[in-house]
Amino acid sequence: MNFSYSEEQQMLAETVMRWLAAETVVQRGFSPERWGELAELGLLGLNVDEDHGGLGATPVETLIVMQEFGRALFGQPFVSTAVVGAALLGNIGSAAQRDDMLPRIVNGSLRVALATLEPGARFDLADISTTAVRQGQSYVLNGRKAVVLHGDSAHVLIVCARTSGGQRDQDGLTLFLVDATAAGVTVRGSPTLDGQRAAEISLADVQVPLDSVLGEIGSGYVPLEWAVDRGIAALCAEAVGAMEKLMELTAEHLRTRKQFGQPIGRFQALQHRLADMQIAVEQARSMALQAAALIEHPQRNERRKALSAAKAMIGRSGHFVGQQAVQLHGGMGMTAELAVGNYFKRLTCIDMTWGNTDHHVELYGDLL
Amino acid sequence: MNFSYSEEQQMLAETVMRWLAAETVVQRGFSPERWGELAELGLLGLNVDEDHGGLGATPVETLIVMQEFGRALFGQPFVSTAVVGAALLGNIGSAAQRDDMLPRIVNGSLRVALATLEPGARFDLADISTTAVRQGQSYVLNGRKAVVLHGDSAHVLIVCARTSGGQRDQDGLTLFLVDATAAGVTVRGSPTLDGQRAAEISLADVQVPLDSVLGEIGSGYVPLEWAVDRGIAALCAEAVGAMEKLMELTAEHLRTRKQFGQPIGRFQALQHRLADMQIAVEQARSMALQAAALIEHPQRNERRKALSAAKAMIGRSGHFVGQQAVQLHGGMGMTAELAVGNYFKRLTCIDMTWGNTDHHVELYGDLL
Amino acid sequence: MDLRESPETQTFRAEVAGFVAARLPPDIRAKVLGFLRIERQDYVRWQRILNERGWGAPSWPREQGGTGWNARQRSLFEEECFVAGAPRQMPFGLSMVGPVLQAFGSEHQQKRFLPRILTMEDWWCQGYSEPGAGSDLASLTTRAERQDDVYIVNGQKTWTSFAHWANWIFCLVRTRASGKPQEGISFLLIDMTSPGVRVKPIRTLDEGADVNEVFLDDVAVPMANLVGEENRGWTIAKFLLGHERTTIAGIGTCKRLLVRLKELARSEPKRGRPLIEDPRFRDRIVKVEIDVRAHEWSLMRASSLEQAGKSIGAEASILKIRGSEIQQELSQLLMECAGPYAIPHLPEALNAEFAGETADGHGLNALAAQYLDLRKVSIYGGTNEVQKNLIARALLGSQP
Amino acid sequence: MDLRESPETQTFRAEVAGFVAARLPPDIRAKVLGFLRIERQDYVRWQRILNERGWGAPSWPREQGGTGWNARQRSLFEEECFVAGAPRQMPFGLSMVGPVLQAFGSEHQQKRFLPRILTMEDWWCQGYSEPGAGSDLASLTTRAERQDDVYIVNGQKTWTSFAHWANWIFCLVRTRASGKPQEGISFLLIDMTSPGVRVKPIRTLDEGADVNEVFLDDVAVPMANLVGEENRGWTIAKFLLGHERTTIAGIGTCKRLLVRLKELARSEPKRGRPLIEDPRFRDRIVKVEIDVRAHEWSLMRASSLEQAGKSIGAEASILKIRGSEIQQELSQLLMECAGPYAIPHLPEALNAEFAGETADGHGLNALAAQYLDLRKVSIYGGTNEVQKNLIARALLGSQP
Repeated sequence: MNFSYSEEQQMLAETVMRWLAAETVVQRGFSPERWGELAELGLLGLNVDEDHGGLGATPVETLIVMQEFGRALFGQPFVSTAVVGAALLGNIGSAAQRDDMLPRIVNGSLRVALATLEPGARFDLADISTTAVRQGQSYVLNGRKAVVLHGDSAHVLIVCARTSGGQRDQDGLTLFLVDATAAGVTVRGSPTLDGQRAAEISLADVQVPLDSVLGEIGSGYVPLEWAVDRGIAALCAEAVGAMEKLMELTAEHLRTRKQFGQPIGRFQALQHRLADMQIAVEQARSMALQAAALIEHPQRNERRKALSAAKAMIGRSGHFVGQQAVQLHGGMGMTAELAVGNYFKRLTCIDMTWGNTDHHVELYGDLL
Repeated sequence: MNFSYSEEQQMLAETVMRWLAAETVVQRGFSPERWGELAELGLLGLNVDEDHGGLGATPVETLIVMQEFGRALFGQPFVSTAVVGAALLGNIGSAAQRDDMLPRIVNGSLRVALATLEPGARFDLADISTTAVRQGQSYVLNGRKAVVLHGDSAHVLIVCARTSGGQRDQDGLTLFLVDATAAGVTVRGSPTLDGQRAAEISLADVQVPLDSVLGEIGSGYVPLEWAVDRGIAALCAEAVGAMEKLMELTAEHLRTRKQFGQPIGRFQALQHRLADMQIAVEQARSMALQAAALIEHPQRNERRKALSAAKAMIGRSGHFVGQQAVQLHGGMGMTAELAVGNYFKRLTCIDMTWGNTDHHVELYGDLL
Repeated sequence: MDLRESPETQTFRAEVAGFVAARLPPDIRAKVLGFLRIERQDYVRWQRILNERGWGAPSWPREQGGTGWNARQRSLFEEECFVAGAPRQMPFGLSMVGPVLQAFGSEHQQKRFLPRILTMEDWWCQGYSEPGAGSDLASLTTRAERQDDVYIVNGQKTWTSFAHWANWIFCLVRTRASGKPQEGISFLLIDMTSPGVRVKPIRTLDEGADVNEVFLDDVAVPMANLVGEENRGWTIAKFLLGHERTTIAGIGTCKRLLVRLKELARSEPKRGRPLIEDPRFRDRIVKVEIDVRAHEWSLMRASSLEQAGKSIGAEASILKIRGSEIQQELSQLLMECAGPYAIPHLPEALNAEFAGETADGHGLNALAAQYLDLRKVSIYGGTNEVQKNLIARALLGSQP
Repeated sequence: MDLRESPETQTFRAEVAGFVAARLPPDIRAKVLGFLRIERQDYVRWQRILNERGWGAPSWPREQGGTGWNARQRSLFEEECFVAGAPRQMPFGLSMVGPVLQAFGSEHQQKRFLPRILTMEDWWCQGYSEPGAGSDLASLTTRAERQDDVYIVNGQKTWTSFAHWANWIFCLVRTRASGKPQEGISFLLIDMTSPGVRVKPIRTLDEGADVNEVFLDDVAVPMANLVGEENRGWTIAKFLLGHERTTIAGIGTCKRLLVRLKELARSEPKRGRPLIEDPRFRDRIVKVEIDVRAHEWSLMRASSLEQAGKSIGAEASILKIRGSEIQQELSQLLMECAGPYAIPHLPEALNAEFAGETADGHGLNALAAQYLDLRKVSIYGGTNEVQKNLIARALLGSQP
């Protein structure tokens, strides 16, 4: 095991960093320009194999890129399309699906979004009421999907629907590739707390052809969970980048802000708070690395434990570090003027994406 | 509502304080001398009505006395006999039982202990395997009782046994007054972590007469729970006294101990730790008062919530204050030489008596 | 010591609850309980309803139009109002400049200003904080120079809540540059409509703009608007810091958030059952409810001290710390109730007149914003770090 | 960066586990896993078994009889030994005086002492702390005065672990009174059988007596026992502080306690089901297991830095803090496993030869004592407060 960047990894990190540093205004919502640049940089192909024009990189490269995204509060639908989407297609897509979609993901002309969670289901991937019923040469989908991240800029929705089994059964779920503009699909976009986008999606008698089934009928849960775990690993790395940046901002504030005639960094109570934050960040970093290391573990339980452990810890440290960064910035930390608040918001949203700390503590407990 | 001591209450507190201050060596285990003095001071009659020679005082007087006991690490079986035992007898004892036993509790010649919990039952008052079977004019008891506080200095054991119902049913439990020297009773005493005493008791075909039934057949749970709640209220007050004393010792240490050329109390991180401890103690004090206020509440749920809330909080603050007092005393805090460790031990045992924080959080949750 | 709640207290509580239930306008109540934005006119309307009933100024003496209630009654009143969904009574007139005028103001000042506080004809704001002087009040730099019969005031105030709605501001200003920093400060009342007063909103984390910067450029303030003596403003500032310290506990907000949390945890589902039945979420509710219980009793103890005429020092700091921590914990739990719906956020939906649809379609939209917004309570009113310094000083003495 | 565990590592781990399973004497294993007292001879026996296998000194270079392992291998070795129930290898010779002699000792000193460390023919203890100089080492007052060819040493050391079993002590002593406090310190090896050495046990919270006071009254120490140069002992002290810093993480203890906790939570009942199925207790186990995972990876990262020849500063402080906090949390959970049986406590039952019966009849008697005893880990080796100072300094610079 080796924790130093290789030369290529160092170059990748620096490329992303330089590119992000050139960005002058934080983008809110989807930006076609940024997306085009992501494609040009080749980053959209990070999780696509070389046969389909991608880089076929390891999870470590995604970790490196996501950390930089976290530091820069980069808010484009990279995880949805280039991590979760690309991995899921690459893993269980048919040859035709892969040949059709993966190159378009790499060149930036196709964006996908994961439409899985449902209203009232909280974070439970198996709590699915949306139905898919076979009718001749097509399936007819009906249901509602909640908080589909970047759902309103996606061309294709990966919809999880029930083809058999009872509500909350893991068996009987099937994944479908659904054109976002198909008849019966209603996408209601909304801004998110952290300046990104999400959508509520309703499916009313949506007809999809048989070849839109992704993977096997009735066996969608296992690959879906695997793909979400990849998304979680990416978010963990992003969170570490965001926390790193918060530490730098906060340390700088403590060095320069004066009160009672001295830099507030001279107050030992604040020094120790900063130390507590640093401890939390370092634990989070260790867990993001562990997530990247075990995301490809052949045993599901080993992977799931590592990923739930990482997400649980990162949720906890994200809240703590975000809260304390605001606190140590005093009133200024409460303003939209400083970046501190934006990092805090992003960390809050990361905790609430694909299961918060409580949720993952519970999942881990089931495997204890 | 009024939180200042009345003149009588002030006198009571001072009497107890002066008496305890006269004690030069901390007693380990039961001390007949101390017990005699308790009787002389009238304290054993605090929870006995005036008709039976007691003071018939309110729960506030018990709180006042217990706080002083906590400050002095007084470890005699006061709670078992003069709080829980006296209250239970006074509440559900027959006229004959009260006339016989209460005056002897007051004059110091009778000690009782509550033999309820069983091995493997943790803190569950209803998880009772001990059986009592009617045979003619007597009951025959069989079973084991765990961690009977001060069980080896008690003359009479209040034994909770099952006369009907299944294990862990609240219905079907009956309380018996059992002579500790009766045939078939084996009392195996042991020291406790905090220098007090507890006993493992086994009952093998113990015959008791019908008039040894305390309260109604099959309805022992409700009064038992009520009596334990009185014990909990007393322990909460004792814990507050112990924490108060730890605060004084720790503040004094911070004022006088020098390191790096100055009193360590000048270090802001330690100041804030001390402040955190003080906050915890004040929350605990509020809860001890609430416990005393609501212990006689006519609605069971209101009483139970207040008592479980108090015990849960006092468990948590006891650990925190004890741990931090040791930490702030540094290596010296780890030695048996200083009193700090003894207070820490007592607070640890209080948490583990009649349900720790987890247990009472659970009980509270059932009533939420 | 007598720990029984008196029958009078129970009657009082019922009387307040009955009044609020009957007279609180439903539209205001809906905004408050839904964490929506409350408008200037909502505050004024409710204040006037209370004032008609004689409850406009819970902490003032009867002869000034107040209630004459003791500290315990005031907490109960606050609690009942908050839990029922009433907006808070703005403290800047009632609890700050009002008591200052009663203690230090001229008869003329009292007559002119106090009645208009009760009716909210004047909306006051507080000009204390300055950029660069957060918790360190004595280092303020806004200066007032005497010119004939007016002060000419120059400087900048910040974190001024509701300055955009206010027509009056009370300011600490420096009237003498020499000597100890505390000694050259004066307490001035400034008409916000005076030329040279400019208000600039500060956009906060939750997209709100309740706080402002206030710029004072050559603002002419009549000498008659000086409260107390020139250069003795520090005394007034200290008086205010020691005044009504139990309100700092925020018990009303704690109780309201707790009630709302339990409602929401009963209505939000998890695996087809109410979220409150999830053992780990229930435990977190239990723990914070226990914290609220302890906090409430700590407040009663402090109120009892205040009632007995004793000053509370470290006790008030503890109330501030616990109150803010509890509010923050509650707001996090409320946000977590929303599950994935904590993420979408339409700031415009915080306005009651918003006609569109939020992502979840019901009241979860405001919860994450509320979580962010409540981070402020451990910062303002003396940061929790400053409060801990005070608690430690009480335990160790000032020079340990 | 390559996060895959190499096959060599897996082989290594299996090899260690196999050896320990085969060679660790069952009686020792039973004591360790039962939290019973371990005797001097137990430590020596196990050290000799390891040494025979060539594993007596995991951190020493091969040419000195060590293993030449890298930091990662050393952690794995520690972990496997600890989880399997081996006693720890005493650090005073292996990790303290040994490396000091290798770096600063004369050839004579090396030849004389190093082999006897491997076989534990000598039992070393550490004479650093003094009464009144806890974390502030530079203020030590034990003095050594040259008289002909010996030093005459006078003073008192404290918190000396296992001094009652040791025949040698290495001491920091003051050899010059003037100048900066750090500059007049020397590093001396003292034979504990010398006249004037007196050991007095310190009874600790858990009724144990592993630590001692060591009194030095006119103890004559040959000049040959000075290590390095006179008055340059501070350099050695700093060398030791920066040496093998990853062992401070206590990963072996963390893992062992976690394994034991899960075993116990599976065997102790609650309402007729294993305690581990209680959702709130299970959650607490999960949280601490997650903490252990993060701690383990932090250790691997630090080991990787050490392996690359980089010095670790704040990283080591973080390892110390997390390691001690995790051990303390685990010990509290273990105690809570015992339920009411945490209360009775027979100290004499901590001796393996105890023939009586404990209250519960099986292994719960030691748990509360263990909880108390582990409070020390956040105090010794530089208190956690001192570690936080160091972390903050790394972030803010020494003069923020």
